[in-house]
Amino acid sequence: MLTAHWLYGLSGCLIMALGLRAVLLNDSLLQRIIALNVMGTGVFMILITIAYRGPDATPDPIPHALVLTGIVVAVSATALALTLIRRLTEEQDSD
Amino acid sequence: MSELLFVCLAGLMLSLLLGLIRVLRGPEAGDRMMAAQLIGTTGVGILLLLSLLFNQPALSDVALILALLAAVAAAAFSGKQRETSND
Amino acid sequence: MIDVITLILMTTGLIFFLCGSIGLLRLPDLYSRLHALTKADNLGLGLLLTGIALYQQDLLFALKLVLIWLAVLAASSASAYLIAQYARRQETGR
Amino acid sequence: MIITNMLFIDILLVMSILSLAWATLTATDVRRSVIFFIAFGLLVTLAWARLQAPDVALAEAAIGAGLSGALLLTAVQLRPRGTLPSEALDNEKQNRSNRADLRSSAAIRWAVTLLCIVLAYILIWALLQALSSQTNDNLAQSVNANLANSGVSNPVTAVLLNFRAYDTLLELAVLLTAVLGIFALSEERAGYAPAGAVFNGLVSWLVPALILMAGYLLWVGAHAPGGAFQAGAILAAAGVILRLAGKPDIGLPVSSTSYLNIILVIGSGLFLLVGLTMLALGRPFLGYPEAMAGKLILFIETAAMISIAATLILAFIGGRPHNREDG
Repeated sequence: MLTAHWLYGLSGCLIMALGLRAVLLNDSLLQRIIALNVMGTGVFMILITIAYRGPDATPDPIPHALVLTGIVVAVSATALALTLIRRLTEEQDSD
Repeated sequence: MSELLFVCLAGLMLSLLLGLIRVLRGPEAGDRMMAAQLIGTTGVGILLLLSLLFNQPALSDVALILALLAAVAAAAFSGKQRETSND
Repeated sequence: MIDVITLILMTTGLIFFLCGSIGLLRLPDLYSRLHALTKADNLGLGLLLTGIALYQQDLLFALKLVLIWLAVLAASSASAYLIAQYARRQETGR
Repeated sequence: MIITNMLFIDILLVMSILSLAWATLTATDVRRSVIFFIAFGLLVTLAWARLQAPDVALAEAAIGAGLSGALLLTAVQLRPRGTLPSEALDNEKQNRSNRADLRSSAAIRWAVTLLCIVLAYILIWALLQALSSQTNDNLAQSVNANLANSGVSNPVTAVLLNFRAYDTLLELAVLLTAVLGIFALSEERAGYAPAGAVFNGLVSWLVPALILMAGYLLWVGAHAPGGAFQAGAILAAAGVILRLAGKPDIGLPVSSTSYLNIILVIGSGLFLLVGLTMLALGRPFLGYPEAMAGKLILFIETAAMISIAATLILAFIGGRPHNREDG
């Protein structure tokens, strides 16, 4: 194990756990969506750390491919969630 | 010579950290946005140094993208939305 | 000789960067901070990139660096303007 | 030498990332939280670059700096006519009245916190297991062994478009589903007021530059970091910029529903068509012949890039675009 594994891997785990806590406990829907994105980044960090093989070795491409598509899917899911919130607000306003 | 690159890298990280303090402290939203801009510019420098150190030319593409998109966040931040949604 | 020039360019660039960041922290209000930031950092990046170009000595790479610098210049002046405009709008309440 | 020097930089980077994550999650104001998240995205891009993941760094730079920041900022945008923050405050009020009693109960908060601590421990344990056993290298080795037959020399593109093309096809379907969901929910959000001279001047050369950059990334993706996802994200950023500048034209055929639909499905559609053609030729689904693989991948990626870009622009707009005959 390399030092980079420790540093980035542990912070990935920490970010993921903190993110989940904020997703569950935050009052504002918008902030929960942001927290969900932070949490996702924590997961991505864990995956990229697992793929890392040191400064001179080629990293494992499979986690990279996973994270790459994950980023794009996360942003479209975020957009969908934001649209849901907007619709919810409109419905509540018209009540 | 690669020591020089490391010194520059460390210096840029320091500069980034100072910008980070302003992002966290504010006080105005504009201050935070501006400091995020600084993080972007410093990030461009850091990416180019990393590209030389790791011999990864692709990182200069990442730097180019950051440079091209640097104004998008500021534009979204300061842009005024139209009054009505269905005109 | 080129090594010395590279060294000078990179360290000067670094100093400009740090000056910009210190200005961002120390100056009293948003407009002066904006002023410090956009000038020092763009010049710092320009010097740093020139240093990197001399270090690498590859023409295509150097062209890419020029492109990056121009993009950063344009983006940061535009965003400084936009942020200042936003701050002004907040102040005047419009 | 490299290791000890890098350690200092790693520590600074990780500390900044963690403090920004903390600030994002605990900010009392939604708008502040969004700005923290944008800065967080920039730092994470540097982390991907440092961990030798240039493909991911490209995507994160394109999406983090271009799209998700603009998306979230627009969602918390102040309405022009006054001080009412559109969605944010309303929702906060609603939420507080509906669920605050449950959420603010100390017992619940402690239980959730405890749950997250346990989760963090399990994650760390799993991570240590994964890192200490080298068995997971088998997959990476088989990617390297078969790379020469894949038609491309960038291993990430080979995984995405050849070895695990299935997954990528389904991911395109997920994107399509997301945009259909958005269409089902809402019409497009209010546009932006026309930009002033400064921003317009920037837009007039930035948009062509971004289109060039997207083409470059698509092409280079075969042998170096890049590919359809990054190129699509860059194209989408060009659309977002046009939208932010208040242009009526955002690079999509908004006046024609059928053209728009074709653009949205062309990526997954062509992908599926290629897969089925392979089946008809007696090969496995999406099992390209070696000689054709490179060309087929470029073909699929071009279509995928167009669909990804259209999806992301429409996701930013937040609904089916209005029919603009005047624009």
